[in-house]
Amino acid sequence: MSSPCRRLERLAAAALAAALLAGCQRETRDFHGPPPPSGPQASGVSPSDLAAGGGPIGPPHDPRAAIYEDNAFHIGEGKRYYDWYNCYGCHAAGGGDIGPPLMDDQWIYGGSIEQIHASIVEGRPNGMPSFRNKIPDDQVWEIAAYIRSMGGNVAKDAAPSRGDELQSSLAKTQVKPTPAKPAAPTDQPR
Amino acid sequence: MSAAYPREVGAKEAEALHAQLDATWRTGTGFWDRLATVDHKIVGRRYIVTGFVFFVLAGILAVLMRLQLATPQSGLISADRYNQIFSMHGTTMMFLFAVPIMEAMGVYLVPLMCGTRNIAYPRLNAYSYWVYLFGGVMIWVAFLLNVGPETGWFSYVPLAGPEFSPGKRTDFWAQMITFTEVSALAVAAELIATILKQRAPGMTLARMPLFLWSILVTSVMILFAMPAVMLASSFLISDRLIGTHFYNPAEGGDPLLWQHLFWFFGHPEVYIIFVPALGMVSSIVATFAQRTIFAYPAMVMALIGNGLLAFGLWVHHMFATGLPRLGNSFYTSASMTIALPAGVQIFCWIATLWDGKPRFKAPLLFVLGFVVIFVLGGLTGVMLASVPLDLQLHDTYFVVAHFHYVLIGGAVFPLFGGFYYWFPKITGRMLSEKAGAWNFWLFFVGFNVAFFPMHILGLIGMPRRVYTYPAGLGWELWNRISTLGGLVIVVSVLIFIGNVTVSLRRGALAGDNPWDAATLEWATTSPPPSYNFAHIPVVTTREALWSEDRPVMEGLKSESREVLCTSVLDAEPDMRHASPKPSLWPLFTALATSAMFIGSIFHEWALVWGSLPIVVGLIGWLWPTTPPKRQLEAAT
Amino acid sequence: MRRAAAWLAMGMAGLALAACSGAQDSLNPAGDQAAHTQDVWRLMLIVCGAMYVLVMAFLGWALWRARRALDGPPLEDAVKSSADAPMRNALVGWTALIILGLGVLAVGSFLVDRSLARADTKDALHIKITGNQWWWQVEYQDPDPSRQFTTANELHLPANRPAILELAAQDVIHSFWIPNLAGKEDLIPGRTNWLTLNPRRIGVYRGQCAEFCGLQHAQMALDATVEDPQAFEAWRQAQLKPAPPPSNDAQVRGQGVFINGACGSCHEIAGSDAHGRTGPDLTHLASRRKLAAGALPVGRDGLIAWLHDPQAIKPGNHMPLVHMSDQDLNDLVAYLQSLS
Amino acid sequence: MKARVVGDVSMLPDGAFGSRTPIWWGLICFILIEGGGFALACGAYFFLMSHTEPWPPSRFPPDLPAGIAFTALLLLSEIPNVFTKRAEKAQDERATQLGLIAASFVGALLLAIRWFEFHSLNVRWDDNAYGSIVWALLFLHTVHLITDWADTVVLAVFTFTHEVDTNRFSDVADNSLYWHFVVIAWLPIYALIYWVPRLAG
Repeated sequence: MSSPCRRLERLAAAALAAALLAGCQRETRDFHGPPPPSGPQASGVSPSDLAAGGGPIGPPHDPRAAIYEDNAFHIGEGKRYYDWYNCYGCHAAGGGDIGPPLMDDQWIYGGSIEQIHASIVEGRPNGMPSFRNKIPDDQVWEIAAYIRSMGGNVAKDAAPSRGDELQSSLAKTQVKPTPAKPAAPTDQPR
Repeated sequence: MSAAYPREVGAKEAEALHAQLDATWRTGTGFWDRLATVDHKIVGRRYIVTGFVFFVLAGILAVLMRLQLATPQSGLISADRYNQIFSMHGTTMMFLFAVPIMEAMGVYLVPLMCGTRNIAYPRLNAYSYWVYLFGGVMIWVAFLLNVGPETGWFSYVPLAGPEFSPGKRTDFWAQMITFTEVSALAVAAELIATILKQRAPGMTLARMPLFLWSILVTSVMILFAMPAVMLASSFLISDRLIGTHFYNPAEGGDPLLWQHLFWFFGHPEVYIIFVPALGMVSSIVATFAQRTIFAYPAMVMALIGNGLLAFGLWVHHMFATGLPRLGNSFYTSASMTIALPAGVQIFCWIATLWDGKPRFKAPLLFVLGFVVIFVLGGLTGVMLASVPLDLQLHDTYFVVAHFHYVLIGGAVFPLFGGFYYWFPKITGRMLSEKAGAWNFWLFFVGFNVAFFPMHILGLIGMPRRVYTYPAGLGWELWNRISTLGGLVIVVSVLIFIGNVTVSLRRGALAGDNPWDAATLEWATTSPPPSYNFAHIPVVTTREALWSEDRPVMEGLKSESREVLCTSVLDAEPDMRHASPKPSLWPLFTALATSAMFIGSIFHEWALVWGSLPIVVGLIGWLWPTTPPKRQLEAAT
Repeated sequence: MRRAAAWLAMGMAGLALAACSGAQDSLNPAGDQAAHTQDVWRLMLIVCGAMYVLVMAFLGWALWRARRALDGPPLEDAVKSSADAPMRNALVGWTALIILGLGVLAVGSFLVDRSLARADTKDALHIKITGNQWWWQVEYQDPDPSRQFTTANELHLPANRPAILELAAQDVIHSFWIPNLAGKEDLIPGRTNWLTLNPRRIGVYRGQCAEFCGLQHAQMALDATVEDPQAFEAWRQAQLKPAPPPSNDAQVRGQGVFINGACGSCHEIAGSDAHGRTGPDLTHLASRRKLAAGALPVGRDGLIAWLHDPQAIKPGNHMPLVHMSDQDLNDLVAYLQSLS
Repeated sequence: MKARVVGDVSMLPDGAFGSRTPIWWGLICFILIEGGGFALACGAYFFLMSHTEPWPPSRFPPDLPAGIAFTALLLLSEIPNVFTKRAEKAQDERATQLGLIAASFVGALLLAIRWFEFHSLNVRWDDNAYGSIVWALLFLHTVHLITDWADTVVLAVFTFTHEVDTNRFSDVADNSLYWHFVVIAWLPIYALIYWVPRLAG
């Protein structure tokens, strides 16, 4: 009697701890961000380190990434800044326009959050400007986290849902990016 | 069976009957027996205790808020935490304490007052308790995991919508609504059916105690009010989860749709909390004045009037949203009109006391406190009904003061009175009168010290729901006084908890009817036996126990569970009805329901696969007890 | 009972006391709307106060009488009493009194509401106010585009000239409320609301968002300066001009920090290369009284504190923490202080 | 005080029909709750409609055939329903079984047609508020349809495996009553989904 009981207890404790961790990680509101790393690697890699289409040699794993990557609040903030800094202008709502699409699985310069962060900070050849010093670092991380969510690369319970805007500009973070609308019997202009 | 009536029941016969009935109705003492019980007294007791625990938890949050606001620019609690705390305070008080505990009092008392052996649909009753418990635990666990609601108990969109409330915090809130509404609706249906169909023979509608009337009115209000919030929160969660646009103005939705739906529920909600308290006040006043309530028909009309009018004034929560002016004036008049039934009832209670011989025991003290506080809260409510004045006072601390006067004064004071009044019935022991007096006076003084200054704060410009405020606006002193008052209330509630703990073991034995009350719950022993009444009481006057004659009826089965059904208006005996046995299926179904609700926070398809175990549970639960055919054939 | 009366008296005293202080105070009206509302308040206080006293008196009498009845003989009949008939008449009277009281209040309230609806709007100023999490954008409208200008978190109004406010929201619901001038009106996404002000008394009043709007709802204030028409006109002329160019080295460097750094992405300073639209317009920042929607005073200390760590002062707001050297910070503050 | 027995209730029946039973009152409560929910959802429809021009925003109202087929069959389903109800009243076991089986089949057919209805709405729930409320109305009604259909099936199975007494007949009667509600509630929803957009557009 006692041993299954204890096992149950242990299981419950483990589940609770897991939930606790997940809850804390996904829902923390950390307004300050981590202190900026000092030293030469703070600036990340220069564009010349990366060849277009080449493998993601990107920046090494960054401890700051974990703070932003699966955090609902930061991703939500990133969504806001994506709009405010007019990323829409080139990338539309993730579908791509002048700039490449962001919600598919193809990354020219790597799709990890560190690599996206580096792409924003450093800029990339063929039009992506450098936002170094233009967008504060915390916000770059938040934008990068949001961009990762566009392709469905973050936990579903942290990803943002629809925004309060026109549906046509909606990043379908919750829907697979295939045009899987059930075929309506009549054509409808949208 | 050709006994001549009337006849007396001998002692031996009574004893044998008791043994037989007890064997039929008793809840076993094993672990599973306790979980399977469908006894309305046990479920009601659990309900009351759970509700009280939530009251204490929400009270702790209130104290935290008061500590934060005691000084300007306090750094005690962060903005994010504070917003969660005030959201949880409101949510817990409204959804997990006030409505459930009022219904819980009904669950415990209504069958006893009706003179029946169990509530209607006892398994549904057990289920509703489990669902309520799981919902409450869910939201509190979420809160402790930093996933608590952060947009207030009213969760206005778009703030609570997908764009501005990222993560799962608001989803947990919206799903908590679903939990509590399911359980509240279930209990409302049980209470309505019990009151309409299971009253003791002779208890016509005109002889029904006012408490039963108030529970009946409340339950009907619940039926009509709760679907609105269910709908609103379903829309919200689908906006957040599957991208619908009910509240998205860019795609034809409207944030005001939420406000209309929410307040169509939210205003009656206040009366749903307050009307049962009126019933408690009537019970206590009649008993302690030793006089029947003055103008019973007026009281019944006033209760019904309360219930009807409550649905006509939700817009007065929305005066500042820019709705058409003429409509607003209509709601001003409608909102003021509700003062009429309240005023009539206040008059009738005071008149009853005036003409009676009141004994100033703890329950009556709380009722007197109720009158003093509630009338003030009602009058500030009249003030808020005025459009121009409301535009100044809306969403300020004046409103906070107003609704605490109405809800604590109007519902919590009677509830505490009710605790003191019915505690002997529930436990068989009296609460200490001396501790009761301390409890009352500290609560009364602490309450006024805590909440009266908030009127002033609101008038001099302090808005609600602020985690801090700047110095120099004249708010510091009043805030500090208010915090002090809050601490006094804490002491008072601690005294109550101590009183209960001690009295449970050492309180004086109560006897059947310690207060010499008139209603049927006092006709049986304290605490009542598992079957409530050995014989079904017959009622010939409104004050059943104040007449010398105590007629009863016999003939319900004692070897299986049966209750007597009577006709709706005149309570003529009509049929015997089998009452379900204990079962674990309600618990199982409640667990399955909870799994579905919580699952659907994370994935929309949980709604589909999560419903399958519920179906299994329901089939198991409702599977009729008539024997299978094969067995029957084999027997013959 | 007596205690309650004492509380009431104390409360009244408190109200009287409070009435002579605040810059954010509905009992200290500085405009027609607030004054009308105060009339309703007085009417309510008198009628409701009288009703309350009446109920308490009845309760007191009942208790006093009951104490004596305890010593008397027991009631012969709990159900019927000789007091029923007179009490019934009293109940009818009481009901009539309630109806009368409510009628007076409803009519009074309605009349005031009507007078608010008919406020004088001749020659009104048109101002558009947009609520943002957590600051106010204020646009002074004019048919002539060259006479339009934008500011944030402050409102200047000429005394005795009506102002019509057009209220909109950028993100969530906010509520515009300057208690000394008028009652509140919500700012709702997807809708436009209107509020008319008739400011009368010169002074600086404080307003605050009155609908819970998220993390920093508590720190979303604005100042309303009611001034004489000449002062207002002077202020308006100053606001219409672009920001003055930097006049010393520190200011020049500070402008560089502003434009080349992160600031210009969100803030506009007319006359410079900073054209961000998502944050408050800072063209004449130094002429304002408060910073960050009332969180800090404008001035060297306030600016330094704010720029040093906006998240410590208003956690969660959208002004980011920008790491910069002390030199840059000082230059930036020098530049911002020159924006008068 | 000794109890003074004045009467005996053992001769009363232990089962009854309709409003004499507590179950019936519970069902009425349930119908009131659900009916209230439907009414409010319809109110929300009009509320949203009053803000949107044109209605539907795409100018393409739902296609009619599936809706017409569903409505016609739903109305026809009252035939087995009323038949079953009469059979219960007469306590005719065989006829009750027959009626329940017929009702189960009609219910399954209705659910199949409902599938096509969802596909003929010409709008997705996440396109705009119009799509959201139309899907919500149809979804709400479908939930009721499934609930009562499942209840019918279980009852049908039960009449074959178990003894059928008055209480069971009474359950079947309540099931019929609930089906009336499902049918009646559909009519306004049908009008809102299929016809109001046509008339308003």
